[in-house]
Amino acid sequence: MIAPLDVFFLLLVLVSGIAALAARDLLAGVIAFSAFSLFAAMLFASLGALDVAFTEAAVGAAITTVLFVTVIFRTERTAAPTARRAGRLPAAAAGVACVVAGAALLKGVTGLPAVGDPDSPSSRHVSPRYIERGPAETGAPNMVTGVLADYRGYDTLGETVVIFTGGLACLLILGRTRPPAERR
Amino acid sequence: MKFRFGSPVLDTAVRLLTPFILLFAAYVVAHGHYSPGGGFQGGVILAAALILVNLVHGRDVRWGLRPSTSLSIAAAGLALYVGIGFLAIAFGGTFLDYGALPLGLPPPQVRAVGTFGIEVGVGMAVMGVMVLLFDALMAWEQSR
Amino acid sequence: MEHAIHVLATLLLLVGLHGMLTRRHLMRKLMAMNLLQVAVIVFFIALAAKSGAQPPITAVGDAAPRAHDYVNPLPHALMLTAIVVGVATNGVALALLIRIHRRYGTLDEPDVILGMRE
Amino acid sequence: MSAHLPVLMVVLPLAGAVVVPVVGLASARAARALALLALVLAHLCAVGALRVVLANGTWRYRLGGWAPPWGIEYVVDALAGGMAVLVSFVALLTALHARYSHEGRNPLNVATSHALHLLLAAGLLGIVVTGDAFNLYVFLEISALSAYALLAGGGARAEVAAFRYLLIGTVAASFYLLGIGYLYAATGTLNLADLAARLPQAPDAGVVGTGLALIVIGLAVKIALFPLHGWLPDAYAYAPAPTSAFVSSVMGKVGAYVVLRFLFFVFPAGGQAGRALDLLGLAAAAAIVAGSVMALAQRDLRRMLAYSSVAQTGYIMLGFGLGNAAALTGALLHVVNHAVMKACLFLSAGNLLARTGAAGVDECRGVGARLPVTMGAFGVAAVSMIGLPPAGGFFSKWYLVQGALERGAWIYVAAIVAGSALTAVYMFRVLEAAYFRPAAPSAASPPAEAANGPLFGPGEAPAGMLVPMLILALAALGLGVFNQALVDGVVAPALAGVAS
Repeated sequence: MIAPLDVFFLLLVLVSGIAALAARDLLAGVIAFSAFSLFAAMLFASLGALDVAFTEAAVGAAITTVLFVTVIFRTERTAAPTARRAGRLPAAAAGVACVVAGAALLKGVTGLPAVGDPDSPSSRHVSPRYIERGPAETGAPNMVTGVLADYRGYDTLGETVVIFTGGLACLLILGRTRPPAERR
Repeated sequence: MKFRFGSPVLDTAVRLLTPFILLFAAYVVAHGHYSPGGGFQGGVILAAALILVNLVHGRDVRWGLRPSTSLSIAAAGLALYVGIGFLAIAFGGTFLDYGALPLGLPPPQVRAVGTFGIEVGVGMAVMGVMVLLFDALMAWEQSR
Repeated sequence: MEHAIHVLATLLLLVGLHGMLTRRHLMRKLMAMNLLQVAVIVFFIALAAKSGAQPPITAVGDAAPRAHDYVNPLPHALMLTAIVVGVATNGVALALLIRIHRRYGTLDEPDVILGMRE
Repeated sequence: MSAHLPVLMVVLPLAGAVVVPVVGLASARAARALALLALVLAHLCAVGALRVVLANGTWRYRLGGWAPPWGIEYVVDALAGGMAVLVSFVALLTALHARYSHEGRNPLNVATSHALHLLLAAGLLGIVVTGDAFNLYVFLEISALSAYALLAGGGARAEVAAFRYLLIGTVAASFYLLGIGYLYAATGTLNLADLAARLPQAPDAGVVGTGLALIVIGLAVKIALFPLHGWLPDAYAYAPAPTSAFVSSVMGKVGAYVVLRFLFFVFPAGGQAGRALDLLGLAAAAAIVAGSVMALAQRDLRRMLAYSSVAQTGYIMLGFGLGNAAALTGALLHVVNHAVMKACLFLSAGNLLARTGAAGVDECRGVGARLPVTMGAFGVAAVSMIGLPPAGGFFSKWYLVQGALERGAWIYVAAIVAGSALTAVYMFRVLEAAYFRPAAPSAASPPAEAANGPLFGPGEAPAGMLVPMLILALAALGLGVFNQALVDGVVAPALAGVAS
């Protein structure tokens, strides 16, 4: 585990994320957002989370981007604001709020076990069983699969239900005026 | 706005690529035990293949799923998952306790079979919903 | 240095939060929300890391895996779920955006609010 | 099957939600029947589980057969069991309300609405009975996603409100998740019981404190505690009646339940949790007064009810903040009472809108005579909301005042009394318009579609829209009459685990 490489990827994530929010053209923003997801996937891979990297790449960089682009083509590519900016939180106030929140959070961060510490509480309490006995107990050499589909299989059921809920929600929201079954 | 690219290069590339993407998706679902991957990632790739064809050829190709079909596939996948959970109850275990399934194999392998079953379920559900999401977001304009 | 990843993840979270507060286009707000979610995912994945360990897939021929040799798989499994939740949320949000644009002809928040008053 | 009641009460609505949309492709009526059947079964499971728990003590159920903390467990104690009964009861009655059936002419939409209603119920039930912090997050998202979609169903403003709620709700859930991450970093476990055992020995108090703060802030947004309530009024006010009735009555309560779980059962008593509770108490007192004042300022009936929810959430959190036995009893009683009466109020407001087109408080003039049953139910629930005996609302406030007096917290007593007085003013405004003012001749005429034929006079809503509302109104009264039985039978055992 090479820490500098992780930090480098995370900086890329940060920069592309900011670019996604700052881009004038929404489409350019979405492309930057796609890069953001890809860099995040690289970061996860370099931290040893191959499954998460795979998922983030497939979901963030591919599907989510396609969905965003689709919606941009269906709505608008550049915002043409006409309203005055009235009664909204000015950027400076939001900045102050974020700095305060950040200071509070960073105080907590310094107490965390060091990244990569093999003796941190999270590495010593529950997880050793997943590694040392997981493959034998679940029959899955991929320990993440063992945890995901077996030890915590009920979470994964919940996850699948979340996805299904998302699909139904979309159907209801977009289908309120016309039966979607007849669209094709 | 017409959402179609159809140049000969793209057309050929998609024709060539799609079978391999589908094959890869099946591999990802099935091989989740041994390597990164599993039902969710496989389902996403499967959906990506369908979406790719739809993006490039537009919806005049009769190659894709009707929304009612993708909804049914998603529901079937989730039903498979929940069904395995109930099956475990029926054979005396707790909900989703694959170990209770009477398959006559050593315990870890029984669990592996159960895991594989739910991975397939997840793959179907994710594929169905992703295609459904794309169709719903895409088709809105035409349905006016 | 030992907390660099967590500090940067916190920074990413704040960028997302700030973006949600200050961006006026609703789709940018949605992207900012995604930044915030990824920040949480980075936080968890960094918790799972162990120096000198390999990814949590049993090496061929390793009959007795030891906890020190492999990265903690639990946060990975949790974050897979979190990513999936993120996609579903995005899908619903985008569907709402299409409807909002349909009604108000814009996704610029102040304009939408103006439209609501009418 | 009775050995699996804790999981069945969650999985049956889930399974129902899978089947209902597919059935809906063919027949909306069959889909609705199936959805109601699933909710009836879930309610029976919840009642059964509560009875077992009251007789035998806490029930732990290992999902997937794995022992905690490696696997996920469901933990049903008297508190969780009671909440599950409440959630499934309100879920069933609001689904019974016929409004979903009018969801367009499209059978699929009828089915999808019912399926999402089921998913919302399943998500909330899952939150209530789970013994695992991350599993709680997953079910929180299931309930939230289905709520966004259902709330968006009220037309143009509802969609913007739902989008805003989606953004804020997702941030809140992310905060909760990050807080769980901090706790996980400090202890290495996600199981709530295991967390409770290991948190006192956590190496770094700063990490635990940050986790606590993130969890509490996330949940405070979810329950719309006073300064963080901005998303609520629009989201609740424009939704279809069964949705706003269901969401406003139990969704916030389930969030409050999670606060109670964490601050009284997971985190060690006193110390950081104590400071968080003191802060919550102050915010709650502010919520009671501010929410009531804002409710008074509303012209739209349903917005008024939504702001009233902000105030009523304040009563519940105030009870938690006080933390003694009487105050907690009052808070839990108020969870039940408010769920029942707010659901009743939103259903009657929905009926009123559907039958007369009256949305504003001023437009209610003379509707008491035109819609006797609807306004009667509204009146009963309003009386309970104000806190007049014999309705249930009186007793929860009575216990709360008692708890505040025990602590010598006079400001809180003043807030409770002031809140009740303001509630009386804004509720009587409606009742006065309905019963003592003549109907304006130009008032919006009833919509033409008299679908199922009126049962109670010419203007009254069809039975399908009245029955659930009447049951809830009766329940609001019953909760007052049988208040002592409820306290002794369920609330006291539920609080047995709390060291006061």
